[in-house]
Amino acid sequence: MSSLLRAHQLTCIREDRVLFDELSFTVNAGDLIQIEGANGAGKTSLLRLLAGLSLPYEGEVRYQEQAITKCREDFYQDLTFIGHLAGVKGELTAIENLSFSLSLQQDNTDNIDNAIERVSLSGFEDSYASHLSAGQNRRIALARLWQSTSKIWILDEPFTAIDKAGVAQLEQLFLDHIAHGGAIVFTSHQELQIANQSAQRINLEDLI
Amino acid sequence: MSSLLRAHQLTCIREDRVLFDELSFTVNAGDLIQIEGANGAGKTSLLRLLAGLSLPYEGEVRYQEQAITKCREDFYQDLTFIGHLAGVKGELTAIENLSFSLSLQQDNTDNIDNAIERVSLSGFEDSYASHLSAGQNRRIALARLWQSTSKIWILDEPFTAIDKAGVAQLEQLFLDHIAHGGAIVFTSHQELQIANQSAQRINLEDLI
Amino acid sequence: MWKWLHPYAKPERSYQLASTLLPWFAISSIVLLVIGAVWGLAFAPAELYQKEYYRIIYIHVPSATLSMSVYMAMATAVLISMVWQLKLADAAAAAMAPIGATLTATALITGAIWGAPSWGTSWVWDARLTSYLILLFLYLGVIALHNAFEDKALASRAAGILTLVGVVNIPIIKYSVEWWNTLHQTATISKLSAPSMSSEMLWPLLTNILAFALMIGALTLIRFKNEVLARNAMRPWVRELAAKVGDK
Amino acid sequence: MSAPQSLSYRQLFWQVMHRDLKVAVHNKGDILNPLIFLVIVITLFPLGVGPETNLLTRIAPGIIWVAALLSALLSLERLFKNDYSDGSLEQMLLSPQPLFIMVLAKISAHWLLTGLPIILIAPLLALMLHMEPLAYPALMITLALGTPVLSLIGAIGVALTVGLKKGGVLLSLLILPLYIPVLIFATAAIEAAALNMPYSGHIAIISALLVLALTLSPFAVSAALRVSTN
Amino acid sequence: MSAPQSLSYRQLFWQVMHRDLKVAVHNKGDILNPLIFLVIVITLFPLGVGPETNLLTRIAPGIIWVAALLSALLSLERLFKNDYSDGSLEQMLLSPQPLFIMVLAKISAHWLLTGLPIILIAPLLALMLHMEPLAYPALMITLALGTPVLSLIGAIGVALTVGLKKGGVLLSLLILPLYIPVLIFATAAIEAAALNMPYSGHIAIISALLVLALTLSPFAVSAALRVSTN
Amino acid sequence: MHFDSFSDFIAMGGHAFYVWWAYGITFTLLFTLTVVSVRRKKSLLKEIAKRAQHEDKLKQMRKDKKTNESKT
Ligand code: HEM
Ligand SMILES: Nc1ncnc2c1ncn2[C@@H]1O[C@H](COP(=O)(O)OP(=O)(O)OP(=O)(O)O)[C@@H](O)[C@H]1O
Ligand SMILES: Nc1ncnc2c1ncn2[C@@H]1O[C@H](COP(=O)(O)OP(=O)(O)OP(=O)(O)O)[C@@H](O)[C@H]1O
Ligand SMILES: [Mg+2]
Ligand SMILES: [Mg+2]
Repeated sequence: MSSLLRAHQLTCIREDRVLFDELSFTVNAGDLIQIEGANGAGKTSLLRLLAGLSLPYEGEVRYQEQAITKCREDFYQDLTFIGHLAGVKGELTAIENLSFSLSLQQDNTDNIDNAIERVSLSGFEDSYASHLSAGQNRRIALARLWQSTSKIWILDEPFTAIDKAGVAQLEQLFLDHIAHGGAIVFTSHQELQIANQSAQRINLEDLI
Repeated sequence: MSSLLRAHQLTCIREDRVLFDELSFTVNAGDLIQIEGANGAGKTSLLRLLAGLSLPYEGEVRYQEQAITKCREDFYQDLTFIGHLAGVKGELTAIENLSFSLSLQQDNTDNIDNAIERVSLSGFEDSYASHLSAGQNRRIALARLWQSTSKIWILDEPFTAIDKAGVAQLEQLFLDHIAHGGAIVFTSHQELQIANQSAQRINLEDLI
Repeated sequence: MWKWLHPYAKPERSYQLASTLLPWFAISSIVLLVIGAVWGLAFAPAELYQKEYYRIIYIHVPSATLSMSVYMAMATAVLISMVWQLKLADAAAAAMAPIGATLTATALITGAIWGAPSWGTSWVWDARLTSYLILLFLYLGVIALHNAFEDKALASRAAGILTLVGVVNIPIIKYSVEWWNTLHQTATISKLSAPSMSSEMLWPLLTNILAFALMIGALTLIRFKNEVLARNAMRPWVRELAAKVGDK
Repeated sequence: MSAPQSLSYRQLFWQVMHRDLKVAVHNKGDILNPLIFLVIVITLFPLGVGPETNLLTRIAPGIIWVAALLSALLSLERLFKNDYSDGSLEQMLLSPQPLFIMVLAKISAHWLLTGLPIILIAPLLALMLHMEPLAYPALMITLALGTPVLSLIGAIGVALTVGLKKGGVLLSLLILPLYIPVLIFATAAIEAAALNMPYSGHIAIISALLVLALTLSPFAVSAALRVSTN
Repeated sequence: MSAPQSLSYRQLFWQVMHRDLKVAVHNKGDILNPLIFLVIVITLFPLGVGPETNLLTRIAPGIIWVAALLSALLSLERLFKNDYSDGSLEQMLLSPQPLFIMVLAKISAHWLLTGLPIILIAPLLALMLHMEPLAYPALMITLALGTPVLSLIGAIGVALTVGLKKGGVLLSLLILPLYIPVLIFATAAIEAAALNMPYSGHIAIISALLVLALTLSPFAVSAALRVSTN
Repeated sequence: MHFDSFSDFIAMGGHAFYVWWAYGITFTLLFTLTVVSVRRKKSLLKEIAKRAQHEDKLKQMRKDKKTNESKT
């Protein structure tokens, strides 16, 4: 079986500081990969490289053995990325935000109510996002994952601002996703259950 | 001994939803109070009320038995508040950011290098904040705490984006602060060591 | 002042007071409006220099004069709310802004229509007209600010600051006629408002001014009640009222 | 080669545009404010240059067009800035859907919210400035053809500056020079019309500019966005 | 009653102003851009109105002042917006130091970055528009007294709208009406000067406006900031 | 009565256009404002009722959730 996503000798340099050098790894179906490292180690930089949002100093990222710059459309069909910024518009309601981002991603837009319920936002569907708390905003962004049809998930600190019950639910979702042949690359500074059980770890500090 | 800060029958209503009703509690020197509650329970709203950044629907907050609206200057002399937003300017260097916020707060501006070292930003003093990572930005804001001369600290999710080593250091700082007669009111969704040992908890969901 | 106001400072009481006052204002203003309109349109004599179109005066002058009074009333309400922390004064100020804006627009439009036959142009950039246009902008600014904030209490405080800053403009509007070389307007005004204005014309004009004032009162009461409801949506008495409507 | 598309291009276009309009409607002011800005600017000029009718008649086309230009400029900043700072621009860049269609939809929404109202209120402004009645049709036609060009060209500048903190004034530096041809031909057309001379040549040039902008701008904007979010 | 102050008011003022200037220097463009905007707007007018010298001489004072006004307006948005969205405004509100001094310092920095350059470049612009040479001193004096008023009054509008998403255009609705008196008296003074008539009366009124704005605005702005960050 | 006949009155000495437009617009504007203000009360109360129900629903849901949790 060919790999889903492959980092090929990635080098990232920011402000003359080498964050990682010739980093290579493979993401296969069923993988749960946690990128580790202290603050400023380069986790966010790596994830943005993987998603094609920025270009590496050297090396390339490959989707199904093809450079992602060459097959943007196919790759993005199969990718869900959630970064430090939630991408939630304060002027739209929770449900409007969700259905717009789903249709951008060509994900499943049926049964949105279910996703809303999963992230415990029932009762807030029609509240404007600017009227919701930090964690509730984050939940609107995460609700996408429940409807996602893409295999590769790249998530930068998905658990920020989420309460304990929410974290547990998300962890369960992660397990389901990899069990169904998906792959997840994520970062987190929190102690997680799943990380201990099933995650591979890539520690950026060990690399240089 | 009189209390440092007292919440007197605070009622908070947002969008016609009562978040808490006639909530009263006292913050004394040496207290470490964790506000708990799920996403959207009203933690941030409560902390902003306590800091005088917004006004309660009913009730009042008292500093040394005086309404804070009547003694703003004295109260703010004795308060350090760090919210969801870090208050760090991307166009200034780490050290410029820190020294400005310290002088605003009339805190100790000697020995700033020490504070920078405490938050592991040595080597990044002269980097512009916009060139630092999410966690490093947050650390610039937190560095203030090491120089703070104020008794009351109000911190909204101070551990967001901070790595594990950083969290441990902060916890130690909290213990030192309350041991020296300070008081801390904070929120966090993470499992903490100190919370189990020495914190009082106020759970917003049990209140209604 | 404070003691006299206080009993009505409770939202529910003042809501009821407004409800009892409203019919008196409404009925008297409707009666006077009808009388004033018929008197002005059909019975007042013709004017010497201008033809029948001078009859526009009976709506132009009341709306023009009163629109500025409404602004001052609004500013007073804001001041009361700031000095005595009286939230109801905020509701009153919020209620008045759209009324003032409508009157200003009315005066502008009727003036423009009047100008067409009497000056041969409906708009000139002279002192009074321009500064009056500024008044409309000020009103629109206050209304926009009221609408921009979700929280009514905050909206009132923000709009209140703007209202007070805008008061500086009122004397400028009043006296700009003298500061700035004006064209047609002053001549026309002095012609009509000089003592030479016959009492047969003056009385219907005064009637109309009174009628407009009463109408403004009635409208303010209606809108004031709405504002009180919106600002006290949490109170049980409002909830009861709402439940009645919800059932229907 | 690409996977089956669940959304046709047209649907995508409508969806993005609809969203932007919805955001604008929620910020109620967004719809009225460009208009009000225009009215205020138009009011400032007679105050600044004096109220003489002849003078105003002379400069009316220029003033209206410069004001339209500035109004477009002011409102343009919003076009991508908010999307950038809340992260939804990132999400659009990561969508498998073609970016230039989304960009075109956003620009169309911007024009509906700023260009169209200008056209609708233009006769009133012209009246206030005592513009020559003969020139009204020319004013309307040039505005109808020219304001979309303003939105389309402006979007390129906004896309280039969206990642920078500077925004506003750098933007004007980038795009005002590009606006100049539109301004020149539009006012020339109106002045010709006021003298009862033919002006179809000018109109043809503006139309050409519109077609050019319509075909090139969405691609330029897409490329610029990928660069400035890097 | 208050605790011993480690910073005198003057130090606080300098520190806040220094910070704002440093931020502007880092965004290099911030210093040049208002100027360039002004130059471009001034260039647009001859293009829109036509190049006749007499006509330009007539409308020059009005155009320069309207452009100065719009340039102030455009740059004003920055005044508190960035501080608001990165949370440093919150920190200022929570400082034991008097807010109105910080506000005054920020407004002064804004004026140094936008008002002062306008004054310095004004003679050049006047030359470009063939302004009457007699009127130059009046132009300079009115700009020197008037531009601080623009910054001071504008700050009130910005402070009121800083918490709102709408920003830009609502701002213009709020403060342009308040700018009109400055515009009227300034251009009237310049026109009087061009006719070699006395204009000290107008200057006196502008000075009065300046004093009024200087005393009231910092407090109005402080109050507005507390409201809009609520 | 100043006018000789009703049609004279309507004609307003040849200036009917101006007079009737002015009166017409004025009273239309004022009437609209009145209607909008009066109607606002009803829609406001409806809104408040809706929100009250919404709040009850939320409370109910939270209660349900709690009882569920305590069961498990
Ligand atoms: C758009 C056009 C016009 C505007 C904005 C306008 C505005 C005003 C204002 C604001 C006032 C009230 C002044 C005060 O209370 O101090 C007023 C009064 C008056 N206007 Fe007009 N006006 C306009 C056109 C006209 C025309 C065309 C006429 C008649 C030829 C006219 C005749 C009068 C008269 C007679 C008064 C009462 C004067 C007095 O007692 O002070 N107006 N107008
Ligand atoms: N600006 C606002 N306008 C109206 N309602 C708001 C606003 N901000 C928050 N709310 C409401 O107040 C509730 C509490 O918000 P708050 O931010 O205090 O929650 P929180 O406990 O801090 O949550 P989190 O853990 O997600 O940070 C939210 O559920 C939301 O409905
Ligand atoms: N925009 C930028 N320009 C220049 N350098 C940058 C920029 N952003 C980040 N860096 C540098 O890259 C390093 C890694 O940043 P990155 O955001 O990838 O860290 P991270 O591992 O995600 O940290 P955190 O845990 O704090 O989120 C930082 O130390 C910083 O020096
Ligand atoms: Mg990161
Ligand atoms: Mg919170």
